[in-house]
Amino acid sequence: MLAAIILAPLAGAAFLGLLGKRLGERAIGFIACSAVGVAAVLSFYVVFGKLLSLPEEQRRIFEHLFTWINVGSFRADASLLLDPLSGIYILFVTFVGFWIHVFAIGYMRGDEGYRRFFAYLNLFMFSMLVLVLADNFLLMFVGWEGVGLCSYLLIGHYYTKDFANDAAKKAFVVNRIGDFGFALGVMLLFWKAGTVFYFTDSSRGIEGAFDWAIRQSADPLTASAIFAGGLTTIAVLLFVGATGKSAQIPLYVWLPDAMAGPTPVSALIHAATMVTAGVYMVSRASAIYIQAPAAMLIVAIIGAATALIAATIAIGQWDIKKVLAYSTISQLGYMFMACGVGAFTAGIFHVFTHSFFKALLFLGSGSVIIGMHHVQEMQKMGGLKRYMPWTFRTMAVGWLAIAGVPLLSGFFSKDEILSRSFTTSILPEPWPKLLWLVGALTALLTAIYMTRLIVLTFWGEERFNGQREAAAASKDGHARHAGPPRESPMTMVLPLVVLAVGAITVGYLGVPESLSGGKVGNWFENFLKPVLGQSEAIARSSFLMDDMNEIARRASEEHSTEIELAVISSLIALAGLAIGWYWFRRNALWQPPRLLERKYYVDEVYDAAIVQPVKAGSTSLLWKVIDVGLIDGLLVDGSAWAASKLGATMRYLQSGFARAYVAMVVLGALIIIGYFVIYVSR
Amino acid sequence: MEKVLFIIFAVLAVGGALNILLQRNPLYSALSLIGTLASLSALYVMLRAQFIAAIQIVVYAGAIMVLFVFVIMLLNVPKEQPVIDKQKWLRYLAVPFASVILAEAFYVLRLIPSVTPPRVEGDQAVGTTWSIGTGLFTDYLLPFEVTSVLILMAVVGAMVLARREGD
Amino acid sequence: MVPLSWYLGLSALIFTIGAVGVFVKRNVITIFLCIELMLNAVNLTLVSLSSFFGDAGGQLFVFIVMTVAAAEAAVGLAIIISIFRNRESLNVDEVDQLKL
Amino acid sequence: MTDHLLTIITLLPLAGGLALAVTARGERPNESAMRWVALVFSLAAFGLSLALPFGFKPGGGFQFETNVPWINAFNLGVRYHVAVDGLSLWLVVLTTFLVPLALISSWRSINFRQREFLISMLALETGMIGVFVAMDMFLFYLFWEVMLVPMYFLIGVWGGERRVYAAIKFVIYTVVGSLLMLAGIIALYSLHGTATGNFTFDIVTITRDAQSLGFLTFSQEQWLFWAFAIAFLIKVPLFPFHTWLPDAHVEAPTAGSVVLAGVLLKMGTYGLMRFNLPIFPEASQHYATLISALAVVGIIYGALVAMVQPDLKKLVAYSSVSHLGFVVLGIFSFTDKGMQGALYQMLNHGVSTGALFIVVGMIYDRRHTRLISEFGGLASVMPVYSALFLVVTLSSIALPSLNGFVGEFLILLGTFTSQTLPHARLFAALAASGMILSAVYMLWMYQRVIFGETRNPANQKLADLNGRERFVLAPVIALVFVMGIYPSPFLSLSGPAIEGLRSRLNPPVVSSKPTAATSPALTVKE
Amino acid sequence: MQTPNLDISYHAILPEMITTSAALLIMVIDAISRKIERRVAGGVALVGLLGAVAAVASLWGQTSRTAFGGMIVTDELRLFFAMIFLVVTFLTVLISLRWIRDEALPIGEYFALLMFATTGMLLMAAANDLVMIFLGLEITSISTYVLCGYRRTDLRSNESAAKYFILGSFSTAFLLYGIALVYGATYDPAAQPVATTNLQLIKERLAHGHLFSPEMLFAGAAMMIVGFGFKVATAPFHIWSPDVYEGAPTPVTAFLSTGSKAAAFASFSRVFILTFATASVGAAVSEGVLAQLKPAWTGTLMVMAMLTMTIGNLVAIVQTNIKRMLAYSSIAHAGYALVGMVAADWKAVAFYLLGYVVINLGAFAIIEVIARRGDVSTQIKDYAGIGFQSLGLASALSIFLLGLAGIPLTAGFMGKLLVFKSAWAAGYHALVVVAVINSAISWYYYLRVPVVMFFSEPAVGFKRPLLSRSLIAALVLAILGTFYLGIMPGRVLEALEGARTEITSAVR
Repeated sequence: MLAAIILAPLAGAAFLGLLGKRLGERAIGFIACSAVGVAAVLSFYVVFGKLLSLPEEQRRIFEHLFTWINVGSFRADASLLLDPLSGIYILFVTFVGFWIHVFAIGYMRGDEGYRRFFAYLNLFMFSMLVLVLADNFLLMFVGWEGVGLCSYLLIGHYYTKDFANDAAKKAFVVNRIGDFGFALGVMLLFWKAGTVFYFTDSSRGIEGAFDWAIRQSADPLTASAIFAGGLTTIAVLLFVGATGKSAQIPLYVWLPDAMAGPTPVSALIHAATMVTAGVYMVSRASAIYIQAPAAMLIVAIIGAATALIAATIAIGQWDIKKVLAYSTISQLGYMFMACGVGAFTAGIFHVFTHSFFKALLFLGSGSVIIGMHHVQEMQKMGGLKRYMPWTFRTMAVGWLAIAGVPLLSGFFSKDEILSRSFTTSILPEPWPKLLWLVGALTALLTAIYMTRLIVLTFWGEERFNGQREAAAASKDGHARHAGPPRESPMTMVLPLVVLAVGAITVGYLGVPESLSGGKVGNWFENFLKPVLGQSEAIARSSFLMDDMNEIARRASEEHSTEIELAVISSLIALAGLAIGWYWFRRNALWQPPRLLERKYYVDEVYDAAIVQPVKAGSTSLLWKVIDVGLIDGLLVDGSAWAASKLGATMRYLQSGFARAYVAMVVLGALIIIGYFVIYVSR
Repeated sequence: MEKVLFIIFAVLAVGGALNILLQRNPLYSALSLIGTLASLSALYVMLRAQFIAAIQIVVYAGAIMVLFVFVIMLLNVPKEQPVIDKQKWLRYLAVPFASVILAEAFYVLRLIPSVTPPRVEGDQAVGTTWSIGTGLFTDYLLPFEVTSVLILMAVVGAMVLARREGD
Repeated sequence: MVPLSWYLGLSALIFTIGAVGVFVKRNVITIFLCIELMLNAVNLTLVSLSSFFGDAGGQLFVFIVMTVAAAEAAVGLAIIISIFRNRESLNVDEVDQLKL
Repeated sequence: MTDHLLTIITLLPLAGGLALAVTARGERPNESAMRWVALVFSLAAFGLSLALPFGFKPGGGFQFETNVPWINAFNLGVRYHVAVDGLSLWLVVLTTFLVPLALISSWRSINFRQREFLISMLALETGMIGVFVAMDMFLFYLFWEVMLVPMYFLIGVWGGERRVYAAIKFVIYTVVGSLLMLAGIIALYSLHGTATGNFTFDIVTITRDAQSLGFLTFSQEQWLFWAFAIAFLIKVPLFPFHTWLPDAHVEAPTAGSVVLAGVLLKMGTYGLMRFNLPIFPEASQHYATLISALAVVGIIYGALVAMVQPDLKKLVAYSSVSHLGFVVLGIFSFTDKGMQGALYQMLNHGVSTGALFIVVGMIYDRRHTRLISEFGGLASVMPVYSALFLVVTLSSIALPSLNGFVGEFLILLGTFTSQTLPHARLFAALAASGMILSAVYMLWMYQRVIFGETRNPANQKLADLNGRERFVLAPVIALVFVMGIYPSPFLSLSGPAIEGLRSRLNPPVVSSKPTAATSPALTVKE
Repeated sequence: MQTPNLDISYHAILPEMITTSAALLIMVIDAISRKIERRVAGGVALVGLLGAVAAVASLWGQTSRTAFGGMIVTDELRLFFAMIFLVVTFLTVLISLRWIRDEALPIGEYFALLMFATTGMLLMAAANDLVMIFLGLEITSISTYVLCGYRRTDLRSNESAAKYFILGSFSTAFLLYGIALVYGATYDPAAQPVATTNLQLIKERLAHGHLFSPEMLFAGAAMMIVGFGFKVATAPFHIWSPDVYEGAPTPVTAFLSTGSKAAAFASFSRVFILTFATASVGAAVSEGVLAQLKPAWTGTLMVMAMLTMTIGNLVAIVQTNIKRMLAYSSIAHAGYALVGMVAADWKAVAFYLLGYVVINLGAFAIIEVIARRGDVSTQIKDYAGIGFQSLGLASALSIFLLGLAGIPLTAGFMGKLLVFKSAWAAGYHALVVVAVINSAISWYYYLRVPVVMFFSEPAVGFKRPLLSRSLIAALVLAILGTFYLGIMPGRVLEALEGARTEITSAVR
């Protein structure tokens, strides 16, 4: 059954890729969507029909397909695991994915790579589902790199455009840098734990790494623990992988560039699903992280820093998709911050809500871009709500949701993270407060830049006249015809509406107990309890406080602070909206600081510090000097040259004069006779 | 007495040998060699190797050297030929090389035990024609016969090389 | 009584002179003469050893050597003649076409 | 039949070559018929070799054995001894698999001296199979050297502009190494014979006696280790012995490159596993650090230099340096995982790099240039080609679920968990950075060739792959997936042989369970 | 006076008698018929050689039998080397058959001289007495002096003969002096005869340690090394060979570089390995001086071997004339064979030489064809592009050159393997390593010819040479021999090996 979920999109991809040559766009779209649709339906069935019917502590369904690699003590299976965590993931991945597929039918219409696009999209769904459903790290790595590959292929969809190709390559390579850490982490884990499986499955005779990790004593919160080669090292290395995939400092640089891909790709891969794989992995490995406080601190700090920095950059961007990209990075930072403070459930909850409203925002921006005939710069937009009412309405929902306006989905998840950061006991003071402060600041900035985006796009004067022709000329092949902006077709609007509904409602699945006063059960937390409960419990009863009284005191304190914090964060959100509204309604084309506009020059620094030196060094030093010059020139050709030079010298012994030869014979005879005569008398 | 004779003939032999090197004209060199050969023949007599002494004169000095002289006269190199000496440096090697060889030789010889020749008189003595003849047709039968092959082959070879074109 | 080593020493001296002569002289016939000189030096050694030891073998060997010398002389002079026919010179230094 | 199966497989291609030499005479021989004859012979060898994995009993030691005395005189004790075990089994199949593909891939690209070309290829195949099946040092050396000749002609006659230089360089490099190996073989033979009284070149016997009697002193082991290792490392080629490879690859015709990269390089790593590890275990451990360090340098160096190559084949050649560095690293990890991975990576590299050369050859046939800058935008004109090229590229950069990953990961894992190798973790980490670099250079290359706009007018009317070319790549692509997704059949057959090697190298059985970090085995070899 | 025991055994010298008779017959026919047909002369020579082969074969098994008062001995060394010489001459005759007519040279004398030279070589191998060695050597030398100058009107041929003659007779004087000194050194008044040139007796005296003067023995041994070293062309006495080989007519070069070299090795082995080496093994009585003899000459030969290989190979690299290149190559091969000498394993040397002569003769056969009338095209560049013009010839030449390089499957490899193996077992590891490195160097120039033949454009005006039947026969024989000795050397080696036990037992 689980196999069917992953195989459905694979079948779709294979069918489109190998046999779909003669199919029309309609058929292609239908096949792709139905492949994902089947996966979605199956996902709902297995989660609600099967998983939930099991008793809470047994909610773990293994599906062993075949043994993949089995060498000595190392074993990795192609086997799937459905538990609440992966269940949540497959639900929203297939659901959101399905609607993005639907959206893409309209968005990609007339594209020459239509079939290719959908084949890759389906392939991506397959990889993502493998990533999520894998029951061991190695199979997860298959999905992990698989999604990276699909991301590469889809970013480079417009392969005639160099910037798209560069972005694609950058995405893959930067991800590989992360994967490097991930792979080392897995290896270290195997070295220590002797297994790469998550959980013990006695029917197959395998032991679980997390079961092992829980048995270990926790590492101390020291810098040396990071390099000690223990749990902390494993956790940090795995997190390096997460920074790559989930675009965290310092590896976030690929994600903004990845916007070169078609917008549905950005929505699906670079907002809703793939980029949250890091959060999934960290949550999945919560058993390890919770034993490694130093790693937790790193995760939290990186997450918070990324959230803040990305948010500041987002303010300075003009490209609508770039704003959303930095926004995504920022939100991902939030999620990691949640993981870092031990609030794994909150992190996953934010992943969940974020996938709705960020997908919505991206699709909305896609709709705008289509409506604007492939113009992405917000300077050239404005006043679009008149032309694109549905797009405007749905995007507004997303805007408010991400800004954290109360009662929308973003509010609940973000609030949960902020309050948990504030009250976390896993990190020493002053980190909880500091993290909260950063989170709050980020929330403010989020509200501001999102307001800027909406205002610049939908309100204000219409700045697009006169740009049309130029735009039409420049985006050859995509400008079907120039004209005033217009609303997108039904296939695009419908997903927007669906996602907008989701963005409003899904938050209610995880209303924090403190807010609801226990009247509405936190379904989400309960659902995930079998997976993350243990880690959360450890986080709450942190070893930082072994005093039981302290724990009790903190627990009672939390309730009251949560409400206070919820109020504060609501106010922050509203303040941000207000600031943004008033400022950008008046100064729509306010020039943001150059530093922000140029993204702190990080790309330039990377280029100058790493890319160019490596290229130049490889060319001029390694290749030209060492390879061609030293080894080949000096050693290989040099010895050949020396041999022939020596030969050429020696041949002058052969002067051609018989008398000289005689002299040489005499000389040789002298030496040999002398040697013998001296030898005998020794 | 014997020593005096030895010294006389030795000096003659060595002098003849050196004279070969000192002469420009190969003819004089050849004549000088004949002198050396004769001195050696005298030494052979002193060594009571009468047969060898005889054929030294008859065969060597008589036949072989005559052949040399004959060839020298035949070829009769024109005198006015320019002296071409492309390897002058070789002559500077002469003395060092010679002294080293001699040093080695005398290094070896100084250790030679003294030995007295057996006093056998008459036909049984080693150097007599009888003893050489007996030796040649008993122990040295095969070498002696093989020599004939050698001579025959030399004749053939010399003929092939020396005859004029078109013969 | 002349000791054996005197004869051997004389022989070595003559051999040396012959050997030096081969690479000092330029005329190919003189060179050949020097080679003959060397053979004679060896003959002296053989004869003196033979006489002092009272063994006929050495003198028999000398007999063979003389025959060989004769044969060598015949062929060698033939070679010299054929060279002279082509080159009109007996200088070995001019025979240096083959080298290096 | 099974008694002589290996002999038949080995000699069948040569028989084909002889058949061509004898029959296809005259001024205008039928070239197409000759190609078919060659193909049929090589396919027959492939078909027969498929019987090997099916008839192979894992853990059964040497199988399909033929062992008859050959030269007895002079105490030589040379035997005609051929057999396969877990180490060589798949390499034989790889060889027979690649040669027909190479032949098909150059079906039309060899436009002169067709007959001689085919004969060379077939003779080469015999030589390569022979190296893998020979179980007698004499026989091994024989195939090892004889194989040079057809390769020499392949490069020299049908090669590119600098073919003479490349051919001579290839041969001299190899010969220097292999003659040192000859000295090593002679020495090993003498030492073994003197110690046991049994003068023989038999690899199996010598390995067994080295194990049970330990007739070599440590210093002897060290000398012999290098005598063999240098020959093999040149062939691998390990940095810094690699400079023949780019030249040979660039100048060789496509079929030559395919076989060169696909099989010839494996002979070096195979030799290490066949000779150095089991016969000189102490020396192997003593020098493992050095060789592993060179391997790591090679991985990174090869990748960096590959990155900046302007020539497609050179790029692939340097990538081979990098990939083979992984193999060597895995071998010298002395872990079952590392060595299994190395063995598997040999097969993978054979398939992937063979395929890369085929792919490069296809555009070379069309454009007669290999300069990356000459291409660009092929995706528009050759979509099928681009797709297949992509798979091959991804296989080469070890994308999980494709073949390269399994081998590379096992190597890294083996290295990482090695108990005997000092600095194993550091080596593994540095080697793992090769994963990043391989993505950089391969994707950059792919991007420059395939993506972008079709600016060069010469590229605008290139024909996409024809049926023959698709037919060549189809089995390779299939294998790329099969080996990546379901490697068990491959791994399980070689498992026991690797386990034997491992136990030879790590006499006290150590498990890689968590206690390893404090295990005394870690400090044994410091 | 005792009745002399002449010890005449015609059977023991049957091979030599047959070859001599063939030579005489050729001359008689030549004299009678005024102008001998080349086919007749060649036919007589070939038949004679086959007869000699049969005679050698009939002697097989009668090992260590002496005859003619100990002048000659029938043992494995003699018989095996005799076979080598007969193979050499046989192939040389086949190579020369057509050439001699094309060159319009005297036919009868040529074949007669070849047969005489063969007789000399056979005697060198058979000799058990220094006199016989000297005589055999002189017969071989003098006839080859003539053969080198056989193309009388050609300056190069003249020069070759002159140089060979001057240097050859010069070195003969050294050998002779060495013989005289050894004769004197082994004087033993207690024995009968008191002094001797018989190797068997010398060996016994060395073994008993009753020496007149060890210094004379050593000086004599050193001078014999000079003499033999000259004949086998080892450094520094090799210098005559490139000039002589280049200038001599190609078939003669072939003969010279194989036959006379092998013959010198036969005597060299006989004197040094079978006499001087085994003596010091059995010299229990007088270890003092005699135990030094073997290390002295092996040490010298080791240095000479290294020098020879290195000079030969390095200078060969820079040659442009293929004959000259092969001359240097054959110097190098003498070095490899010396490796076996150093190891005191004459069987390895013999096998090495057998393989070498077969391959080298094959190579020279082709060079002779390509060189055409008057040896005009012997530059390597003359071979440009002939690879595919006459594929068979070029392939055969490539096989021979690779064989010389020592590629497995060819006789060259088996020979090297045996020689290196012996040297290694005898403990000369450094020597083996030097030899191995040299082998690697040699690939460079051997491969150059195939490069020129196959990898470059054909020279304009190259015409496929017409091959005579006899030459094809020679080539086929050489190729078969090359591969037979390389792939199935078992029988030949066993024939050689049979000697081992018998000779060692004879020594004891």
